Amino acid sequence: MIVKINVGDNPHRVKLERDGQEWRCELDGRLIQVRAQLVRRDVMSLITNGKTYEVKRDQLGKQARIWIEHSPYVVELSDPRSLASRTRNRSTSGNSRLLASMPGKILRVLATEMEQVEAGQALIVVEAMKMQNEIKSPGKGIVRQLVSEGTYVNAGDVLAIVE
Amino acid sequence: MIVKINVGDNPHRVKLERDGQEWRCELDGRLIQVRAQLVRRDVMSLITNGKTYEVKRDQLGKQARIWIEHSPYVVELSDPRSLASRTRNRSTSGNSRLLASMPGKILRVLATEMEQVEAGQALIVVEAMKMQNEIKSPGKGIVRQLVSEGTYVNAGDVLAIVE
Amino acid sequence: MIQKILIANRGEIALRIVRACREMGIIPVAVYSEADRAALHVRMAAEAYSLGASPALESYLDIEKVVTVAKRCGADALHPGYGFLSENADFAEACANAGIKFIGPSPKSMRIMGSKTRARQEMEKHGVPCVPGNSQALESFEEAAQIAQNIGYPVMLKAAAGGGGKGMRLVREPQELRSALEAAQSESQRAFGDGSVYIEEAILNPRHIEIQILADEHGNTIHLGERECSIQRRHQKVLEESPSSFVDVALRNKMGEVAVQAASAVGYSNAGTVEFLVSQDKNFYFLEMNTRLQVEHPVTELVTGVDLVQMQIRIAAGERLPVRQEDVNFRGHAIECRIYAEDPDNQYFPSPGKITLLQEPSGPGIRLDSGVYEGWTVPVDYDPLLAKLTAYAENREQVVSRLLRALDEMFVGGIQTNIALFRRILNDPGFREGKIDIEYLNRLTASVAADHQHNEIAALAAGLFAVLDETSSRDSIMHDPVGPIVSASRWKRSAKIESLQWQANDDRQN
Amino acid sequence: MIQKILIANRGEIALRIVRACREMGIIPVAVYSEADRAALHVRMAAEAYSLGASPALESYLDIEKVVTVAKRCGADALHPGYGFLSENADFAEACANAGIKFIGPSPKSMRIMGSKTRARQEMEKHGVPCVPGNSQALESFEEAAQIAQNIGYPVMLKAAAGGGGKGMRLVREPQELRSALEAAQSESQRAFGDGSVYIEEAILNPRHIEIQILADEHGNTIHLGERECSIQRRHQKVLEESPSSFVDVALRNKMGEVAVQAASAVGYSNAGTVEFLVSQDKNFYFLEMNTRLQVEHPVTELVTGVDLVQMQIRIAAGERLPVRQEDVNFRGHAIECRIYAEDPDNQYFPSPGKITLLQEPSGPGIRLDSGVYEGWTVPVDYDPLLAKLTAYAENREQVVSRLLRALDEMFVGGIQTNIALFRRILNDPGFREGKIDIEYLNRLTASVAADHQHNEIAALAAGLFAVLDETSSRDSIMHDPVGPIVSASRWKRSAKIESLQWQANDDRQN
Repeated sequence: MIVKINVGDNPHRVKLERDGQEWRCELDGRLIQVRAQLVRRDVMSLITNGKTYEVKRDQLGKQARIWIEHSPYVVELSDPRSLASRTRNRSTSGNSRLLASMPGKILRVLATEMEQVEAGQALIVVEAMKMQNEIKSPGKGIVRQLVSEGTYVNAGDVLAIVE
Repeated sequence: MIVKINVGDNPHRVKLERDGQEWRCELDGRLIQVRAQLVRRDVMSLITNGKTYEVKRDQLGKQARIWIEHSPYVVELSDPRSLASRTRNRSTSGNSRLLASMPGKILRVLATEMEQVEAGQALIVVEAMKMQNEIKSPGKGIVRQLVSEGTYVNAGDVLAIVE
Repeated sequence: MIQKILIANRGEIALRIVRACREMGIIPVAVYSEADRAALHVRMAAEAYSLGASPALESYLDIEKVVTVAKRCGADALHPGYGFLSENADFAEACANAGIKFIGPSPKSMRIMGSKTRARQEMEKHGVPCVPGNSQALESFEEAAQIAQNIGYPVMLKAAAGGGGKGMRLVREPQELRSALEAAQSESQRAFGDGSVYIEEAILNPRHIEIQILADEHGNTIHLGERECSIQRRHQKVLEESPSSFVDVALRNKMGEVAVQAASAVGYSNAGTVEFLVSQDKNFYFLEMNTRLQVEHPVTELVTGVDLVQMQIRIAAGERLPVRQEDVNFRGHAIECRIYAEDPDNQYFPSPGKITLLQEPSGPGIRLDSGVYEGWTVPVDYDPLLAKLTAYAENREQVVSRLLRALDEMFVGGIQTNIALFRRILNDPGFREGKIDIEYLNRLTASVAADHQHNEIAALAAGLFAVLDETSSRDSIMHDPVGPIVSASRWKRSAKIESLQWQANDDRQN
Repeated sequence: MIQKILIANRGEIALRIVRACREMGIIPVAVYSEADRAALHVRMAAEAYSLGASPALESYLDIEKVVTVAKRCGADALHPGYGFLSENADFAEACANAGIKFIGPSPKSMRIMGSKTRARQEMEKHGVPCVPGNSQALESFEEAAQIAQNIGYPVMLKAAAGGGGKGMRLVREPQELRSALEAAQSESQRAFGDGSVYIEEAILNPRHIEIQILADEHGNTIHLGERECSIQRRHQKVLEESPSSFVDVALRNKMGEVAVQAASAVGYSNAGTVEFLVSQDKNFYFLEMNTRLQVEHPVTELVTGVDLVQMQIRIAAGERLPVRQEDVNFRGHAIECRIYAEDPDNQYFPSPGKITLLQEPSGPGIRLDSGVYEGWTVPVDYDPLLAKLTAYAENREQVVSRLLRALDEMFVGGIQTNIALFRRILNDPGFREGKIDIEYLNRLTASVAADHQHNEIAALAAGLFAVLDETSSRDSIMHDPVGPIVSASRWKRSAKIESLQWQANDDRQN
């Protein structure tokens, strides 16, 4: 099995083959023998070259994360097609989608639909656990698809788009 | 929804209807209001009449158990058909199946296939964690379907049948 | 004797009180808002009653509702925990009127200590040192200038109605005073609807150190030593320890005596905490008295061996203190980490949501007071405290190592937490040398955290998850009675969706 | 200094040592058999190496394999834990020959204490009281009769090669001696391949009380008080506590001094335990010395505040004991429960298998040393110890209540455990009054346990599980990223299958 994986912005190519109790892995062409064991959902025990790693997986908003020694790595599995589309999107898109980084309640909306806003201008105030957070415009543009006051949002939900 | 449930040897009839946040339950004709919440797989939090119960469920061998305040209750869900077949089986069967109560290794088999054995006669020695356990014949009869020496058995596996 | 206690709180502290009740043969009764129906404190209690809708004002802060439930269930006492109504004298009074013993001091003691100005007057009268200043609202700039002159610069402006650092200004020199006063007054007005500001001597880089006291209802009061609480974010404690590496036996005895004096001055009974600001030259000043159990009480329990919650209940039942001051046996060192659902890299913004994976530490010297469980959705309505991880060992060095080990064992998936921040603090040479004050955490987080080093293992693991997901869903390798884990197709499908979302995030960051 | 330790063990004790290493900045290296690839001690170690097949003889008991791995990974020391090779002097010697520091006493001390007869000779020479008797194999009935006469009846016959109660016979009167001797000899022959039997005075209803000692390699030896270990099943400890309610300060000091004498007599270093039989009139007799860490070491750690495993490592590194006898600060009370995978209602027969549900206790005063996790399949190949639950509190009464509370919080699903037995012990008035000896547990379990009372709630819950299973699999009420819980159809289907199997079980029981 061959998987293409981005860790942060770095693409990797991993080839995996079962080899008895172990996995014969080729990571970007380099051979690594691994004993891997799923010990429960989202937790894997790895042993490679005698060293052990207790790897966890979770998801925050729309990001999938792999945790190694208590640091998170944002990963995505991809195939050539999605990679291509990704590149295309990136080069053509001039939009910025504002995503909620945490769940919360929309306390105030400070802009109006189709309003012209400046970079750094406060657009929305989100509240969670009595803390308030101002969401600012990432650039100059026209605001669209504004979320409504009083609604509850989840991490990853679109709060607004600045075109 | 109506469910027939045996707890140990006692049959119960439970009728369950959702009623807002609560469940309207009829237990053998008696009405009980319950707030029930599955808090994770096999764990349910019940509140009825202000009293809370943290109920667990597990399975030991082939027995399904419900745990309440740290006592296990062997339960089975049944419908009229299976109940009928159960009764029929019970009345006609003269066999005794010896089931493994725990996982283990068959250390020794002390009887032979088709041998005539007495009640209390040791038939099989099972070993687990360096402990040995003699399985004795529940009655007088002919031994059949004896398990083989050296095999590993799980709880609930048939070790032998005494006809 | 007390037979049934209503616990007017939620989260880890409600569970802490449930445990004390169970250990004393008392029936613990929980209350819950709709968001908390499946909360751990409800699951663990013997009885539980709904208070209604999720917002705290409509549930945990509703005096009438809480008292009504307490009466209805036949509770003979009520434990308020911390936060919510715990320092509300009207609530204590309402309990008393309903014939329910409030586990805490008298409403009168609560009222005196609840008012900054009355507390200060009372303390000064009884010889408890306070920060030099006026503690009355300033009438004019001229008055302010006069008082500041008398105190001597630097001085601190503080909101009379305030707390949490709002309306606070440090003034180093006379010429800064006018603009600072205006800023403090307007900030205070905006924050509290009251622009009153008073003036105090500025204690530079102070430590926040507090003394735990216990007083029975027969006039006996003792202290259980100090807690060092200087590590704070947004004026809220994050990590506490006992003993303080800054406090020697002489200072402990002196602060302890003063704390006992302070409590006695207001006829205090039950558990309470006297908070002090301690200057770098070891002068200490009364800050306030918290007339309830503190979040950080476990560190005191570990070094003294005394169970503070059980003691609170016994005192409320009219028992005499079973220990005298000279019987208190301090041994070892304890540190507590408050595990919050928040993002330290994003101004500590709260991170409620579903805990998809939870691994809890245990083993020698580790105490965990948690209010959450795997699968629980941390509500947006309340405090972000998930759990308190407290370690005990022979000395400070060992307890720091032990906490780091326990933090390594701990994992919370699906939401952000401040676990990584504790690893940074505990590994920091400054912290290890005990060089801390209330600005410590701001200084630490101003520097950049260490980098990631395991990109390749992460790539390998991601690939192996994908292939093992597939195997386990096909062969049920995990022998899970529940069936497959995340299926490979799901992991891949979501990965594709992420690829798009991630891209949007990228755009935003550019 | 020691930088890398190979841990030649498994289960909770291997994890205990991993934790000590992590807290000391030492790299912990695990070894594992094939059955243990996913065991907790492997997951938590920094390095891990396979020893081969699952049977202990081919893995954890294979001296050559273990030493080879230790050399290959560059370990400079090795911790043997308890059981397995921990008291094997040849193993200790093999480590020394390979240049690896064995964390324990010298092979010479191990050899003396490992031989019943040599140990007894050495102890008697140094004035350590032993049970009056001969401790040499009896040559004839006449010799036996003579010695029994000298000792005075009742006497105890014991297998020279033995242990675990095999080949043991109590003889109350001279006329019983001949048949008892023959029975003991033949039982001993069958059990150990050696029919040698010796004779001792019978101590009736004794307690089993042991003293923890620590000795450095510079001749300093101290004791850390006693552990009461009288609660046993099949001559194996089940529940231990410190202090013993039977031991007063004078007896503690006396037994402690004798234990230090015993250790010094054989030039002992590192941690060790001197076991005594204590008669009802408080005479005590040397039983044996365990030249390693004990399973029940946590109770001593809790009441003294000393970390025994870290101390072992420091001693092995050549450090001097950092505490003198007079510095040992005993405080509070601790009790440990050994949670075994076994069925107390079925002669304690082991119950390996998959743990389908695991809820672990925590909170104030609770220490959990576990070697298992939810989803782990407890192998059939080794000891049934799953975890040790230890509680600490101010006094014995509080610690009993605390343990009961913690046992209420604990749940192990999918296998049998002895948790319910601990609830029985801790609720038993006899135990609460401290009326225990080594026959206590047999007496307790001879009586019938309390009955079940919640049939109706069980029926209700079973029905609700069925309907909630269905809802959650349809609406994903649990918001579980992983998908549905047990589906209703599955729960019902399995229930039907059970209905048949249950029937078969019924048949068997008739």
